[in-house]
Amino acid sequence: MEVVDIRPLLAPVVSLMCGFLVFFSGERAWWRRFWSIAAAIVNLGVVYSMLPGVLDGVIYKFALIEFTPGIGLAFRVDALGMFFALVSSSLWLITTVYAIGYMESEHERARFFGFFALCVSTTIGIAFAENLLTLFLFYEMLTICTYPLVVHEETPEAMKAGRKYLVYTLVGGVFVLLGTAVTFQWAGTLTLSQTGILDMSAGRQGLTLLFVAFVIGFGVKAAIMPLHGWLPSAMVAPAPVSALLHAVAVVKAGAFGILRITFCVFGVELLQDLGIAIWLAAVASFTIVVASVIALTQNNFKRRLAYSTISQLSYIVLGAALLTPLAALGAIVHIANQAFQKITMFFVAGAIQRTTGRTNIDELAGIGYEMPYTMGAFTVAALGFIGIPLTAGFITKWYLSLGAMETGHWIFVVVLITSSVLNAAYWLPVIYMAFFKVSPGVRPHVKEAHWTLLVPTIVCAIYVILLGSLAEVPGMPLSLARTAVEFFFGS
Amino acid sequence: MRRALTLALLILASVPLLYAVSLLPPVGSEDNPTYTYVVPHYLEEGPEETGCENIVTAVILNYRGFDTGGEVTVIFTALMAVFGVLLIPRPAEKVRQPESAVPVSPVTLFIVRTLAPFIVVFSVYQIINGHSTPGGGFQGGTIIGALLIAASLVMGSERTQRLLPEGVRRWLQPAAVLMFAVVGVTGMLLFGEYLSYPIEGEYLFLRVPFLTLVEIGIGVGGAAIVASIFWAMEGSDG
Amino acid sequence: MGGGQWPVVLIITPLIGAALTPILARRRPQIAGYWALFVFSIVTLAAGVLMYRVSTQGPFSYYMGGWRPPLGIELRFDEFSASIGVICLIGWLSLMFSLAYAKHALPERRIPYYFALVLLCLGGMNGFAVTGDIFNLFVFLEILSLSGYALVAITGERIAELAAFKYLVMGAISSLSILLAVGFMYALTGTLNMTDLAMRLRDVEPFPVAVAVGALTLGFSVKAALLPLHIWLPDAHSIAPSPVSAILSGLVVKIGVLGMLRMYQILYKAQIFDLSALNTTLMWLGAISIVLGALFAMVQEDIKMMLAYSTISNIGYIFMGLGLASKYGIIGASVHIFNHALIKATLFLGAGALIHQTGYRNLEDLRGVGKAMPITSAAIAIGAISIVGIPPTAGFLCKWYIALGAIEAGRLFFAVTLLFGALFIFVYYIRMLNAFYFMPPAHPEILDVGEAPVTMLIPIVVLAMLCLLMGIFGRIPLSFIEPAVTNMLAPIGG
Amino acid sequence: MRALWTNIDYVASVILFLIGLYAIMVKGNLIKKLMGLNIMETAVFAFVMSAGIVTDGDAPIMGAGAKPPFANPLPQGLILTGIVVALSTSALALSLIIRIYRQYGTIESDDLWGVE
Repeated sequence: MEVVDIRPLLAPVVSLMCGFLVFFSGERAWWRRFWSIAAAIVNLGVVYSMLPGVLDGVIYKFALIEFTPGIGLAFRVDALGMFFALVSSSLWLITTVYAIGYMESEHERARFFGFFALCVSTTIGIAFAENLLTLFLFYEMLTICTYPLVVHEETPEAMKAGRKYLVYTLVGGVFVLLGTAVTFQWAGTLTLSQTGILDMSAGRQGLTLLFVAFVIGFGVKAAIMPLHGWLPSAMVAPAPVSALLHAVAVVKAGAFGILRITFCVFGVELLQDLGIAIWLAAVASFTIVVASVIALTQNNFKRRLAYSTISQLSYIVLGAALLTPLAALGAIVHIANQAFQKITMFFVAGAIQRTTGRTNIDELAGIGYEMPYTMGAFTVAALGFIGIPLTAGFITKWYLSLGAMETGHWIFVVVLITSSVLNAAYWLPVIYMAFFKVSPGVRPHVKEAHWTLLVPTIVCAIYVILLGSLAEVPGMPLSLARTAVEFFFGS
Repeated sequence: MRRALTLALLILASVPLLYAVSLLPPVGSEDNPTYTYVVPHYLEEGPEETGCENIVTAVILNYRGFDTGGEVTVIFTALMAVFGVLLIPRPAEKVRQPESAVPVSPVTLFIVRTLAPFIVVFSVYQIINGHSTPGGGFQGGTIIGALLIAASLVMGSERTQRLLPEGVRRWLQPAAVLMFAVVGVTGMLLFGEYLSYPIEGEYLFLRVPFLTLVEIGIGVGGAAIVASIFWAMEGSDG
Repeated sequence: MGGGQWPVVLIITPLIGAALTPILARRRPQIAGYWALFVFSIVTLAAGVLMYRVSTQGPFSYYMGGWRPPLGIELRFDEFSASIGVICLIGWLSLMFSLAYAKHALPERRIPYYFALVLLCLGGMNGFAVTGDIFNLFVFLEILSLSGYALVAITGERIAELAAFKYLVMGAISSLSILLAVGFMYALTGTLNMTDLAMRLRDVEPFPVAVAVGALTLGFSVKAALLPLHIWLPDAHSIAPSPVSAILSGLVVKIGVLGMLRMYQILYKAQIFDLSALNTTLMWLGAISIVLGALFAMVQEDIKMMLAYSTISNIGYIFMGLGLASKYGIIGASVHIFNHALIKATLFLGAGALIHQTGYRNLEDLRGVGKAMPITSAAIAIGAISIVGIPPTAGFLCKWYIALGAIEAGRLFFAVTLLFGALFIFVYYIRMLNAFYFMPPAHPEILDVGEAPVTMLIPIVVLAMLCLLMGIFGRIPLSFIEPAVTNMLAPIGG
Repeated sequence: MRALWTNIDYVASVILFLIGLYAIMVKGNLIKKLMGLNIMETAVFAFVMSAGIVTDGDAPIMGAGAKPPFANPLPQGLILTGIVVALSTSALALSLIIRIYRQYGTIESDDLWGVE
């Protein structure tokens, strides 16, 4: 059932307006905070109000402008888009609170919060895109809006990271645009559909190349190896940026793009015929393992997080590439699970840096005594990554493994298990350092982070547990993911 | 090296050009498309439709009058361009340009002065009879312009410029453009289209005066512009 | 014919206005600017009315002096003539910008001539866009070229006269080459009217026509600064006063493209020979222009020099689109004529405002200006994003159409060149934005300069808004261009 | 070859055109460049005029006693315009040369390279 509704447009517009209002507020801090938080709440409300409908299988549509017949800006909310949007806008609210505390003493705050809001706006645009062109449009805007955040520090290092980021993502954008144009030529339409818009008539070789182009294009943002180079460098950005953008918005936009391409442009059947998805799965598996191994060697907290992100994102890609309903379910639900887990960790890293000034893992000895709540949240997230039952990560791994078994490729199950082990190998030592290793001669005293930093962290950590233990409760992300999977696989 | 290269290039370019011209309709033949297509109408109906015995004038002022309007604009543009490029801020006090080192020969002076009235009469004749005899506004105007330049050379620019004070000059320079506009708009209001002239009816008597007006405009404007360009280049005021 | 003398108002008003400018401004030179703006407002109104008429009633003609073609000169208002809209828009805004700019940048005595020349240039372009007669086309081409040469040299800027002379020589050669082509066509057919020419060219010797087409292409490519005939452009465009740069870069080079479009209109209709050799050449030259233009621009320090080289890249887009000869390719090229004009005018006027306020023109010196002149810098940023073709700005649509056109024509390679060329372009624009926003100022006093006077600011802001709006409402130029292109390609079954 | 001979007027214009172009490209003196330009202009005018030649054509003035064939009036009109355009271009070019000379004291393009 399709319903024309203004809300799919409203959601990105609210954040867009917020961005401009923040720019105009300039250095008036009160207004800036007011607009940011108000917009985040309104935005969440708008997105959330569509949830019941989407769960019932309603698709909200809104066509804004047509450039030429058949090509235009249009929005459509289906379960998958809803899922992504919901994750982004709820995390935006939490991150805004965190950022207000974190950025207290920073320069250029109007620019920071303005572009922050613009990024969210474009992310929701990506989620609600009705066609490939709209998707591309917001995908590119996201690149541009993130750049000022990456170079926020204005140090030479930041500038260099920014340049690297732009080169990677814009080249990716070119591939997406190229793919979009070719798709239009072959399919005559760009509207994302339930079962894919391409068919075999375009030829096996051409379709394979097209798929590769799309994977490269979206894979840059999803940081599939070897296209991941920008992500660790971009960690020079302030912690809230790393948290929201490099754990949620930007990288998930890439992963989301791959999901869209797989299910809505090519369609499951066509990809199965082509037999190329298995190669994508192989690349994803490679990324999962190798990124984890690299993460082991990183001493800087945020860089280790970055490599962990790279590894985790490929779960989503892997799930998409396996082309079975259960794997897809795992992939989609991992959008939320990974987001909450990773954002908790980034919050923790930021809080530690702000409160104690430490950025390296070997400096964290005894931090568990100084900041017990913060590190408690960290522990929860770490356990989630390892995949301990009752945490969010377990759900993902469970469905992904089931999906892998469905295909009969046991090797992917092995990959998932290896990844768990590696995750354990690089997170458990941190926990050990924090709680069990006190530097001699230092008498630890509790010195928690400011409440604006602490509250969001703990909220996220609690949600990680909820995601894992109450996954089957109606209204939790899993039910939405299930709707999405049913939509694409037509159970 | 550069010469040789250029030469080679041009010789290379000449081959297709020469081949192409050899394929053009033969020069001078009365069967050429240039002579059989539009021109017969001009030649047969021209005097009747335009009132000009001189068909060249009929073409440039009537059939393709808009081109000529453009052409006077081009030369006016050139004047504006020369002024824009060359005029420098007026010095606070007038520095007298030294007169040319070699005094002007009295013979030259005498000849220019003696011929001047005849030249003027000739050019005026050309201008006002352009529609029926060879010649026309441009030809006449350029002759007057040349006379002004000659006068400037022998008498000095300042004395010559006194003939045309700045206020007057400013009005004369765009004379051609403005005259075209006046006649064109009148034609538009009376006969339908811009630069229309009457072909028949009660206003027919206006046709020749209009053509003459345009010729005078072109002549006066041309003369003023040619002389002004010369003065501007010479460094005195345009 | 019936009703409507608006074509006359469009063409004649700027010429009369220019003729009267030196007279009116004799005592008070400052008056010239307001007069020119007033005159051009009337012209813009006429252009608006005419465009409305074209869009509602379809193409129509105006016969000068009442003589039907081929006897007389025809003004033809078709969809490509709708470029008068963009000419008037940018012309008007540049004139407005000039009001304050001229006071500062020009010797007072030259101000009236400056405005007269701008009016003539704009009037010449309007004439060029609407005339239906190839010789008349040449006359208008000369009006606009001559005023263009002079406008480059009108400031006392360093090496201005050399740049103008180079421009003049190249421009004059190209004009002559065009006139030679007109001569060829005339000798073959005996007519000068474009529509008539297309009919009569059908049964003549093809080889001389091919030579004429070559000469026209050469002439128009010089005007449009297609590589390798671009050498006059960088100096001329960077040295001219900024509003003139906006006009030259946004409009005058497009005149060459418009000329090419007119030529193609005739050739497609005449069906005289296969155009694929010409198309392939243009396509390749376009591709090379894109890449080399971007590479040259990368090493520039002077902001206006950079913008000038960027024009070469963008002309490459347009020629590539033309050469692809597929429907979307030509649509993209035509839309880019409009959009690039808007974008480049934004950038040049913005750069003009920066130079006017700060006195610096190198990127390094301009560091931190984003904080001192936020509105202008934001407008430039929008322009920069547009020109790279990041959605949803104006530049994106063109890139999209041309890429589609390349794929439609089965030439994926050119689509790839185009899109990666855009990235090259972005590399140097990001340098500019970095300098404006993300780097500490090299000259601390730059933080104290304020925004430019409001008459300079309004055009910049309006243009920047248009860069955004044209991306979102891309249908508007398209509604004009699509039927025109379809008509044009109709004989070859495109 | 015979066609070339019949169209010798065109051939002459083409050669003149190329000579002018040669002068522009090779000569260093700006005035000489300008003269090259003028030669090119003349060549094009001659070309268009040749298109209108009628053997033994009389001036197209329809007075008493005029008898055909008449010369083709159209190219004459066009070239009148062309001449004025050429004049205008030359005037502007000369002004620029004057300014270049005032500024740099030379009009040899080899010397001017250093200035740029």
